Amino acid sequence: MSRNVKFIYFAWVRERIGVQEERLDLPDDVRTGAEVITWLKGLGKNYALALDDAQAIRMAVNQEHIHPSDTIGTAREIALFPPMTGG
Amino acid sequence: MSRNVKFIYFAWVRERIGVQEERLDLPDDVRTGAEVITWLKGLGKNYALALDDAQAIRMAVNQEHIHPSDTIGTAREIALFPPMTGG
Amino acid sequence: MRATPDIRVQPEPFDAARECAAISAASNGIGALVTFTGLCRNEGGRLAALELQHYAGMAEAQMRRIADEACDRWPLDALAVIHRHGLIRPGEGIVLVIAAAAHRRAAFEAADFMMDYLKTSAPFWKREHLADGTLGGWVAANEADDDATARWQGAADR
Amino acid sequence: MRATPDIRVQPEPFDAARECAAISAASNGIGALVTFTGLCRNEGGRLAALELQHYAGMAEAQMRRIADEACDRWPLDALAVIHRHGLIRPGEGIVLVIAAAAHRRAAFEAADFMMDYLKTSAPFWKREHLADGTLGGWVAANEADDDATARWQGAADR
Repeated sequence: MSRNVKFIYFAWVRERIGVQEERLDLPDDVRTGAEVITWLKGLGKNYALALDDAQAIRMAVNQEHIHPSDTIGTAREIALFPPMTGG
Repeated sequence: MSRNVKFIYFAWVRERIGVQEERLDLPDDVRTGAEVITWLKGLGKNYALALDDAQAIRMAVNQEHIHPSDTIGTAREIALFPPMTGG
Repeated sequence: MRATPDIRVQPEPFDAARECAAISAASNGIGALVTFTGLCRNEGGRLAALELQHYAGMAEAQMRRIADEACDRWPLDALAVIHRHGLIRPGEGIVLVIAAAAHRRAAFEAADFMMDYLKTSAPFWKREHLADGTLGGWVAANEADDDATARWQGAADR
Repeated sequence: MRATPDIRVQPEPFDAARECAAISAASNGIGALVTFTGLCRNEGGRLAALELQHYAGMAEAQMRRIADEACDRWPLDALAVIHRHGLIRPGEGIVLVIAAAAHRRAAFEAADFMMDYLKTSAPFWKREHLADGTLGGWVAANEADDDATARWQGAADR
């Protein structure tokens, strides 16, 4: 069982993964932000490198910030990025 | 013994005293801000009315704020006014 | 009446004076107008430009969430927030916040609050383009920004 | 290098945009520009104008003392303070403070500090001219302004 989710990456997370966005089939047993990161890191070296420093990764689900311990619910879009530096 | 000092008044202090500025011979034994006010109040009803509420009177000597307990030193110019409302 | 924030994310430069004039003209009850402009520094000549990447959609939504919160917290007559993306040269504006209120405390605090939250929770990322023509690194987040944001999260909040 | 404040007391209106542009143009090291404009409110239609009386000479001197203190406290690139006197109509500016710095905290705090001290220690007095053609009273000082000023007088100061 899985659902198809749009993943978007920004800044050096994007550069290390090597794509701007992609659609992935996320297994149903991946429920929290932290579990999403662990699962992604299993997809390949580029993901492992990009997401290695968990402290430096921020996430948004359906365009809202979540904490790693939050469940991702009915995620249609998951974004991963470094700490924001706007303003 | 006295010295000739320029007095300047602002806002409702000016209106109650009835002049914008004047030169007065200030006795040498008037040494503090509070003593200046007491002395002025003895000059006439208009001064007494203007300076009646000591809490509402601010002073500057030679264009610098002083407290009532401060000595006026070699005052050339003494200004009396209500609390400031600029800005 | 609660102010409705004016939120914009755009590549074009903004005109702070025009935005202020529009806000002032809309009300004669405004006593205090605080404007914050964040500018691209040249970093002592090292920098040719900053590239601002953003998460389209979420950037606007997040700015609106923060601005709505500011309008709930302070009695504002107007609140405008414009954030640019794309390539921005030294001396150019990156972000503009204008807060208008009857009294200055609300205007100062709302603008300050807006900027603290924009810095730490609006999805924008800065990359340096160097004067020697090479591409520099992504700007690291500033711990001081997190500390500044934490100022607004007292026990009494929310 | 410590900034030299630009202090002006004048009856003429000021142009915040022009002042900001002049400050921005003077340095590409500025990252944060905070502008405070104090405007004459119409007080729900009750007010025709505010008359600003000032103590010429002392007003400039006192503004300079406060601005010098701000430049000592914060690392500013520029600080401009313009205060008008005479008759000022609703919607017009009364006072303009512009603080420029590399980072926003210094610019915000310096502008905020300037305004608090201007309110409580710069020799200006406001009188209301009413819409019905009569002369109103002198505006009373605001206790909140004294409280605001007291914020800057912590044990660590001076």
